[in-house]
Amino acid sequence: MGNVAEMRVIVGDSESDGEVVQRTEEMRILEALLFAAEEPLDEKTLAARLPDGTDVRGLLTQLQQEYASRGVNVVRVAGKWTLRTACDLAWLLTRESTVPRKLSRAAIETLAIVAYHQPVTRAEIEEIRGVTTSKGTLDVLLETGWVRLRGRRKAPGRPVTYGTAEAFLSHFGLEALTDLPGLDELKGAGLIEGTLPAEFSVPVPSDDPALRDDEDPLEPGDLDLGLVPPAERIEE
Amino acid sequence: MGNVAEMRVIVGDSESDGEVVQRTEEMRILEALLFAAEEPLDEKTLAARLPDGTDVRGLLTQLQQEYASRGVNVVRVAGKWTLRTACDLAWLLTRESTVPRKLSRAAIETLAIVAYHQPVTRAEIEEIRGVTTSKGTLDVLLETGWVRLRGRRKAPGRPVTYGTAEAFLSHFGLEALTDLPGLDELKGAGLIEGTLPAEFSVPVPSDDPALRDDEDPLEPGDLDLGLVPPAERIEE
Amino acid sequence: MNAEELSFETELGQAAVGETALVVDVEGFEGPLDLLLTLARQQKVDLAKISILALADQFLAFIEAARALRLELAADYLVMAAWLAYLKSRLLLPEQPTPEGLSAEDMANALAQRLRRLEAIRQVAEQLLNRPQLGREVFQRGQPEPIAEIKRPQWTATLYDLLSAYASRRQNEARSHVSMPKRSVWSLAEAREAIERLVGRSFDWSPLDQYLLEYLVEPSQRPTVLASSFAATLELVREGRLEVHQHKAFAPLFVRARAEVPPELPQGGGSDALNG
Repeated sequence: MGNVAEMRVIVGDSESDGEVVQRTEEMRILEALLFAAEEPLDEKTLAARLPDGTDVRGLLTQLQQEYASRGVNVVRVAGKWTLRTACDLAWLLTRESTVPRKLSRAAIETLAIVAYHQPVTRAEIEEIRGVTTSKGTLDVLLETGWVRLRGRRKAPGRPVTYGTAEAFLSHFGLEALTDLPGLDELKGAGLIEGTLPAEFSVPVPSDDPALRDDEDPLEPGDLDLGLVPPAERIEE
Repeated sequence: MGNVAEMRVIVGDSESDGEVVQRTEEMRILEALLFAAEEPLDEKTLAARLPDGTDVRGLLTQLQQEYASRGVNVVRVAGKWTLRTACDLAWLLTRESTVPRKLSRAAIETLAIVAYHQPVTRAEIEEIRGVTTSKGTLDVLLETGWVRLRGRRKAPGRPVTYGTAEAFLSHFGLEALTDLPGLDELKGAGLIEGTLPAEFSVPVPSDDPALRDDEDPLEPGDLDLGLVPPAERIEE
Repeated sequence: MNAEELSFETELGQAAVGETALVVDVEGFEGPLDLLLTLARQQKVDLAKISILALADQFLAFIEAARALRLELAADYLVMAAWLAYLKSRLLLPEQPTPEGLSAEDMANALAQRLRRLEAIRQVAEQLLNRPQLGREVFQRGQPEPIAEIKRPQWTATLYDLLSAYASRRQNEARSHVSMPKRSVWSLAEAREAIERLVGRSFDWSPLDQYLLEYLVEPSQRPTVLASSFAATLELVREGRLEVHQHKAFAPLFVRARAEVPPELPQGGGSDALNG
């Protein structure tokens, strides 16, 4: 009895060798029914199309095994049977398209502060902006690929430090971060006007990937947190 | 005998280890794409989802052989690939609800004339049938999606030319127009050529979407008359 | 030709839905060519060997019969009848060259060819319809899995956006920071708690400044610490828990915890401290 069962399994496998297989007509019928059906089918419906006394469940299990390694699987949903694309191939069924979107004002400000003041922590960004920065804003910037997590500041709370990535330079057409205009140039361009406190300065930015003395490397979990793009959470 | 059985079991095991026997991930991908698709897919579309340099045609042929004995077959229609239930299982799957509307004898004849003589004008159809063709007959065929307006013949009155659409090949399971039944016999008997002026030596029938020398493109208003739904305007 | 033959193929003339039926023939023929083809089949010979003359006779007889029955015939039939009558006369007469150069034989052959072509197209139409048709004999996937479109935002910003955002933010920040930094003040409560803790049970005279030094973290805090601790000290003295004295104005202030019996004061009056 055990031999018979084994034989059957073998028969199924031998098909993958390209050999002609002795599959029962019932299997073909099940296959065709499941394929053409507009909704999952229950065993009773399937049995109605098969000779009386057919072990529908047994055949379905066999079919399931046969398809297990294929691009399409026989699956059971809510007690009914259907064919579905293998889970690991779900990516085939998606098509990505890009939609141009403008960054929010908050995101642009934050990006600029990261660019000029890197490595910079969220608290430092908030101090410059004078408002709290939502997690969404930083997530969007991480998603753009322009901002990256650098490390952690050696300070109470060990806050994450942010910096710009290479994609930042290429997007904004900068050869190096030092091409960002300094205070005089900003004034010259009319972007900064009027009197400013004497101590006001614009830092000379650097995106040197080497960690600073006050930075620790990131921990394994940090990147996961940073790289998971939030689904469409955009700060307006 | 025992040895043979053992050998086979081993083959079976290796497959379950993910070491797929003679079946590559590419095969799974092809399988999944064909199963999931609503419409026949061309080799270019399939190749786009596979690693560069994959022998798509070779894999498809392999898949076709694999499925040849199954309840579902890999078939080629209109130069594209799709899965269809096996012809011999028609008895099992025929459902009253899906029986297509029966075409009139006039419509069937007209369809055949369009298929075998395309591009063809209404006057030419009438010449072959020896009777005036009602507008209703052509409308019914346009509605099925099997017949389409191609263009206008460069001739007095600039009559509209008709041809078959891809859906025609797909519906009748034809790989190409050259697979039309009895086409060679018809040609051999000289019953196809000769409907056109001798100076047009392009073979008939042809559903090449490119207009022929004796065809002009349709004008904007033509398509409305032909029941072709106006192209949906998609936002974004 | 009789009425039975007239009803030939009646059932084939049914028009499909949405199709306006042409009044081609009350008996269901698809036009004169169809009728000719039907008559030709009755000759039971290969269409290649058909006698056009005999066919013309049959057709004309049919038309006569229909007329006798007062059946309304479509113009197509009458045109064909006229043409066949002409062809028949040509075929029966000795052949003479015609201005068009088309002999009666050519005309007859052309008609035979048309008949063959119609018959051929009918045969292939039948073959076509006998093929397995989608949705009739063969089926496609009943539950196709549609391709989902994932719209990925492609973020855009210009360098100008970036710089102007930065400049205006920094400018705003600089202006808002002109306001005085918030002064840190040592409250009376804090001072009192500190003095109580520091002086504690020390019954030796100690200079207040000495205790306070512990708190003088940075020079800017000195005035507030001094002011608050002095006020707190006086309050503790008033409560009889501390004693305080000073040799002279602006001299260091000495503080000690007050015992049950007030010990002797050091040299010099101490009460002027209260006026300081």
